[in-house]
Amino acid sequence: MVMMRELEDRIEKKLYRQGKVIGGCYTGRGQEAIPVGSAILSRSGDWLTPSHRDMAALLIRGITPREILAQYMGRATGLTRGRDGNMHMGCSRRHCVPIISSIGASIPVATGLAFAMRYRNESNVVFNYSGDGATSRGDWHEGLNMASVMELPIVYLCNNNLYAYSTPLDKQMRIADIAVRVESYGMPSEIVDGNDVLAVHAATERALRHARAGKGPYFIECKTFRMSGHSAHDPADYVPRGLREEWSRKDPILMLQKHMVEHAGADEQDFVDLRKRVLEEISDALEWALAQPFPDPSTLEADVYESR
Amino acid sequence: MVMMRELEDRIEKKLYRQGKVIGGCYTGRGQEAIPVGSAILSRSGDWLTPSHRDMAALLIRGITPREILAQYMGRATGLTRGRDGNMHMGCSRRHCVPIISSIGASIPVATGLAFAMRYRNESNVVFNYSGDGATSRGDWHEGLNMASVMELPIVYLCNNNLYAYSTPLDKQMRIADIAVRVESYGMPSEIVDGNDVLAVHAATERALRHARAGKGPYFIECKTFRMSGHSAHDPADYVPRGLREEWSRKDPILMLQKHMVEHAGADEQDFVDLRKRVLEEISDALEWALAQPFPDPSTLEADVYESR
Amino acid sequence: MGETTYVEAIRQGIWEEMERDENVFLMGEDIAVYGGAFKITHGMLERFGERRVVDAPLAESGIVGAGTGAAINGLRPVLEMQFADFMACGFDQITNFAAKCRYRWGQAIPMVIRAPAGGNIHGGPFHSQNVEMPYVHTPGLKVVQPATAYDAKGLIKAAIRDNDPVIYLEHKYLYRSVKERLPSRGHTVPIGKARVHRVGSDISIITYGWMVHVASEAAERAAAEGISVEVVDLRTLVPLDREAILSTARKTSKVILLHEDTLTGGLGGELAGIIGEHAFDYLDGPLVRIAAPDTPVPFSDTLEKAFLPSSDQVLEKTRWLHRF
Amino acid sequence: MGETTYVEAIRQGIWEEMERDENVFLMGEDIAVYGGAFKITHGMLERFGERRVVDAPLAESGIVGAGTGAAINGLRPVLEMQFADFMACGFDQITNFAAKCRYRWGQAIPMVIRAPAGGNIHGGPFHSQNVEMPYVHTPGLKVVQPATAYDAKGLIKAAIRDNDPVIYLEHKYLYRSVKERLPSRGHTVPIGKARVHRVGSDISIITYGWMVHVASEAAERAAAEGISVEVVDLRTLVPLDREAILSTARKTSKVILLHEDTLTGGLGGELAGIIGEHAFDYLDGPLVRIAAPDTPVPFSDTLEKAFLPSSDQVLEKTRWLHRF
Ligand SMILES: Cc1ncc(C[n+]2csc(CCOP(=O)(O)OP(=O)(O)O)c2C)c(N)n1
Ligand SMILES: Cc1ncc(C[n+]2csc(CCOP(=O)(O)OP(=O)(O)O)c2C)c(N)n1
Ligand SMILES: [Mg+2]
Ligand SMILES: [Mg+2]
Repeated sequence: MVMMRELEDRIEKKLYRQGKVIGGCYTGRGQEAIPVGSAILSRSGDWLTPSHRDMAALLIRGITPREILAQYMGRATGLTRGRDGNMHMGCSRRHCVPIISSIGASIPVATGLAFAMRYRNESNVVFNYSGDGATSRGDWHEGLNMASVMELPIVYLCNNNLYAYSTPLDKQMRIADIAVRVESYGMPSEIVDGNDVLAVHAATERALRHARAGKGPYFIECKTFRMSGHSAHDPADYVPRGLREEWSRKDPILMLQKHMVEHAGADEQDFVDLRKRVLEEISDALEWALAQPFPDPSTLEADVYESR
Repeated sequence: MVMMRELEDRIEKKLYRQGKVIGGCYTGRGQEAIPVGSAILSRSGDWLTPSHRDMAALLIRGITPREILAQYMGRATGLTRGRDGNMHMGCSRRHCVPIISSIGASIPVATGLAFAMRYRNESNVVFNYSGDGATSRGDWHEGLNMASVMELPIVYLCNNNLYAYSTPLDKQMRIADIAVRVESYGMPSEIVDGNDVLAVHAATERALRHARAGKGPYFIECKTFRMSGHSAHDPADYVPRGLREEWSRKDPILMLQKHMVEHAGADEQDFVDLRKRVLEEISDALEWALAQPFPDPSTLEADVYESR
Repeated sequence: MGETTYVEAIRQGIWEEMERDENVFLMGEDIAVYGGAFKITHGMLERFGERRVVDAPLAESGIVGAGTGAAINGLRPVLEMQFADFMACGFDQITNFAAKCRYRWGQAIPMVIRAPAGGNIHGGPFHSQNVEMPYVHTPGLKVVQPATAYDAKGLIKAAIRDNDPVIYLEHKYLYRSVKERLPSRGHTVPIGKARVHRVGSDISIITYGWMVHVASEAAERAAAEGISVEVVDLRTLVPLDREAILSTARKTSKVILLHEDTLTGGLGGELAGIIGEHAFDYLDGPLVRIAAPDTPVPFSDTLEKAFLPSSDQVLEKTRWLHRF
Repeated sequence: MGETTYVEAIRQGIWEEMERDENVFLMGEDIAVYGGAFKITHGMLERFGERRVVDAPLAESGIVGAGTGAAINGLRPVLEMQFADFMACGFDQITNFAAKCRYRWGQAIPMVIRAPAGGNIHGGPFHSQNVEMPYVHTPGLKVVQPATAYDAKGLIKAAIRDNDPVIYLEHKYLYRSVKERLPSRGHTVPIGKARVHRVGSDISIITYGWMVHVASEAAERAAAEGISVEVVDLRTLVPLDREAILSTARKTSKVILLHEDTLTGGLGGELAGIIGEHAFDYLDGPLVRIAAPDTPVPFSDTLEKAFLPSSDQVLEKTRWLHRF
C-alpha cells in the first residue's frame, strides 16, 4: 500500500514533472486499499485484470518497482518493452492482463479468462477491477451478463470513486449504488468501504468462497474517492473542496495505520521505518530503471505476428 | 391487428414461398397486441422505433399495405425504394425509424429522438420496441442508461417472447423478468400480458402519462410468444411442442375477440366480415404492388449523399 | 466419395480440429442447439457437448472479448458471428484488444473469428457487406477468404492452428454453389499464400472470394476471343502474398484488380499501391480496378445485380485493357 | 490581432456555428463542466448552457446513437469523441446506422463526429491511432482532416452545415504546434476540395494532416538541392478531390503518396489506384508510398520516432524518385 502510494507519488510528482515519465499518468491515490485488500488473496492460478488505479495489484503479483518504473519511462526492459506505456502493463507469467484504454473492455475478457478456468475444471478465479465510469459501457453489461449466464468464477471489484474523469455519478447514472446494477444479472453483491483495507479483504474472502465453490460471479462495490486529478495534468477543480477534505480524512493508509496502532501494537516508528524501506527500494529501482536502455528502433516491426 | 396477421401470413405463407418476396422474412405472429395496444396511443409528433415484429405499428402510423408489400417485394415505390428489404422500413414523414439489422441499435437512437423533443420542450414521446434478445446488447444498456440520466420521454415496449432466435431466456439471462434490468437505471417499469391488447393499452397509457409529464422514461415488459419460426426458413424445432400449444390458446386475436363477444356484443359474423374486408384490402394492395416497377439500375448510386 | 460443398468443407475442417485438439472450442449465437444460422456447426453439440459448443447471448463484443480472454488463458476459441456485418458490434474488442496483445505484452491470441460475408443472396445492406478492409488495416490480425471448398477446409484448419487472431470470412453465396472432391486425409492450406487459379499470359486478374469465379467465367469467355487471362486467387488478405502479386503483374504486364467490396478504400487500392511501386517498370497498361460502387448493398434484385461486379463488366475491361 | 492556433480555430468555428444556429448542440464526455480533454469546448457551457452543451456518460455507442436520433429529429449534433481511438466503441452506430439512413429511407443525418487523432504525442497504441480508413471505406460518411488553423476552422463550420454525417479528424499534435492569422469574418472551407500547399514541378507529394508539414519541410530541403516539389493537402478524404489528385500527377509525372497512418489498407493505396488507373500514361516513375509500418503505435520515444514518417525519409524518397 505504502509502496503503491510512494511509487505513484514519485512517478507523478517527480518523474512526470521532470519529463522522465511521458504520456498520460494516472494514479490510484486514495484507492490503494482496494487492490491491496483483494489481490493479496489471489492464488498463482488466478488471473487479475487491474484497472488504471490498481498498481498495488501488480506489486502483489510480484511485478517489481524496477519493472514498473522502466515501463513508465518507456525502457526496453519495461513490462511492455516500450511498446505501451504507463498503467497499460501486465504479464502473462504472473497472470495480470494489461488494460487497453477503452474503459470497460477488460470485462468481457475477464469472462473469457474465467470460461477457460471452468473449461478445465479449475478452482481458480478472475479478479476484475473497474471503476464507476466503466459501468456505463456496453462492454460492462455484455461481460457481466455472459459471466452470470455461464456462472463463471469472477470476483468484480468496482471502485466507485464518485467520478469518471470530470463526470460525477449523478451524470453517469440515476442510482446511488452501483451494486444495484448487478441485479440485472442475478448476481450476488455487496457494498464496502473501499478505503478500509480490512473491509475489502473480508468481502473478497466471502466473494472467493462463493466463486471458488463454482457458484458463479460475485460483485463488490467499493466506495472510495480519487485523491488526485484524473491524470497528472488535471487539477480537478470540478471537485468540491469539501468533498476532498472529507475524503482526505479517510485516507486508506491513515485508516490502516490507526487500526494497527490500536489493535496490532504498532507505533509511529514502525511506519517511519516502513516508509524509509520503501523509499530506499524505490530509489534503488529508479536508479536501475534510469540505467535501462530505450528500445532499439531496429525492433520496430517485431512482435506484431508470431512469424516475423 | 387482423390486418397485421393476415398481411404477414400472406407475405410469409404465400409470397415468400412463391419467391415473390425475397431475402429474410420475419413475422410478429402472436405478438400483434403489443404494437397495436401501444402505437394506437401515439400522437403525430411522437416517434416510433418498431422492432422486426411490430408491423402493426407501421400500419397504425398510416403506412399502407400497398407500401409494405411493395417494400417486401423490392419495388421502386416501396418505403425504401428497393434499397432495403422486409421489416427494415420506416418513414420520416410518419415518424417511424426503420430498424437496422443490428439488434438493439435503435435504443441509443431512441434516446436521441427523445433528446430533441426535450430540447424543443415538446410533450412528444418516443415509442421504442425491442425484444428480449436485445437486452443482452451493450447498446441496450448504454441507450437506456443515457435516457434515464437525461430523463428523456421514452416508452420502452419490450416484447419478451421467450426466445432470441433459437436461444431461450435462460441462456440469455439469469433472471426471470426483464423488468428487473431497468432498476439499473432507476427507471419505473411494469410487466403485462403482452397477448392482452387491453392490458398493453392500459400500461402504455400509464407510461405516457409519466413520460409526457416530463418524468423521464418508462419501461413495459410484455410477456408474449413468437408463434412462428424466427424467420420463414426456421421450423423452430427447438421450441417444446407443449409451449407452442399453450401459447396458441393465448393467441392475442382470439383473446380480443373473446373479450369483444363478452363485453362489446360482437359476434362471429363481425369477425368474419372484418377478415373479409382485410383480405380484400390485401388483395387490392397486392395487385397494386405486383404492378409496381423494380428500381431503375440507373439510380444505383443515388441517395448516398445529399449532393450527387 | 462424392463432392463436398464449401459449407460442408468448413464444417469438416472445424470438426477435425475439434477432434484433434481438446483446447479448441466454439462460441457464438445459436450455434449449439440450432447448429448455426448456416448450419456450419450442425451436429457438433451432440458430438462434443455443451462444454465445447457454447450458445452465447446476443452480444458480439462480449463474445469476442470472451474469446480473447479464453485465448489468453490457454484455449483456442473459434467464434461465429452470425453475419459478418455484426462484427461491427465487436469492433473495439477485435481491433484494439485481440489484435494488439502480442505486440503490447507478448501474449498470443490463437483465436478464429468466423464470419459469413458477401452478397448476391438478396440480403440487403446488413446481411451482404464485405467487411474485410477494417481488419486488413489492423496490424496484428490475419484475414483470409477462401473461394473453393478445398481452401475453405484447408484455411479453417490452418486458422485454428495459427497462434494469431484470424478473421475467417466465408462467402455466403459460395456455401452451396461451389463443391469439389476433397482429399480424404485432412489437408491444411498455408495462410499467406495466394494461388494461380487459372494460368494465362496476356492479362492478370487479381481477386479473391466469390469474384474468383466471376473472373474465371470472364477469362473463359476472353479465351474464346484469343485473350489469355491469368486469375490469381489471393486466399489470404493479410499477410498478402506480395511475390505472387508481383510475379503475375511482371508476367502479363496488364493487371485488373477485382473485388466484390466497394471501390473506395477497398483492397484494389492496396494492390495498386504494391504493383504501382514495385512492378511499375513492367506495366504496359493502367491498373484497372473493378469493384462495387460506393453505396450500401442494395436489397432489390435489379439494384443488387447492377451493384455486384459481373463477368460482363470484367470481360469488357479485359478487352479494353488488352487493346490498350 | 494575433495568430490563432489550430485548437482555438476549431473552438471558434464551433462557437460561431452555435451562435448561428439554435439547432446545433454539443454532446460528449467531459465537454461541458470540464471543457473537454483538449479544452475545445472550454467556456461553451457558460455561454450556451447545459441544454446545448451536454456531458454524456462514458458510452461512445450511446453517444453516436443519440446523435443520430437527434439528427433524425431535427437537430444538428456535434459529438466529441475524447480520442479518435474510441470511435471503435461506436463503430456499428457510425457505419451501419448513421451512414446508411439517407440511402435506406432518405433521412438526412446532419451530424459531426469530432475526434482527436494522430500521434507524435507519446500517446501509445490507444491515444495515437489514425482511424480514417474504416470511415473512408463506409459509403454515406464524409471524412475530413485539416492541416492548418485556417482549414480547421473552415472545415468544422462546413461540416456542421453539411447535411450528411461528417467525421472530423483533428490532429492532436497540430493543436498547438500550428497557428496563423485568420480572417475576422468567419470563413468556411468547402468539403471535397484539396489545396495545393506548395507549388512545384518535379515531384508531387499528396498527403493530409500533420504530414502536410512534414512534406513541406522535406520539400524545402529538396528545393535547396534543386528539386521542385509540389505538396497537395487533400483536406477532405471523402469525397476525394480526384481532379486535384490527377492534375498534380499529370503535372509532375512523379508522385509520392504520404500518410501518417499505417501502410497496408491506408489511403495511399486508394490514391495509387486512382492515379495508376487514370493518370497512368503520364507517370514517369513508380508510385511511391510512404507511411508508418504495419504495427500498433509504439509508446516509447525511440520507437515512435522511428515509426512516424519523417522529413528525412520523405527527402530520401524524393531524391530517389527524382533520379529515377
Ligand atoms: C471507451 C473510452 N471512452 C473514453 C475514455 C477516456 N477516459 C479515460 S478514463 C475515463 C474515466 C473513467 O472513469 P472510471 O471508470 O470511473 O475510472 P476512474 O478513472 O474514475 O478510476 C475516461 C472518460 C476511455 N479511456 N475509454
Ligand atoms: C447484433 C446482432 N447480432 C445478431 C443478429 C442476428 N439475429 C437477428 S434477430 C436475432 C434474435 C433477436 O432476438 P430478440 O431481440 O428477442 O427478438 P425476437 O426475434 O425474439 O423478436 C438474432 C440473433 C442481429 N440481427 N444483430
Ligand atoms: Mg471513477
Ligand atoms: Mg425474443
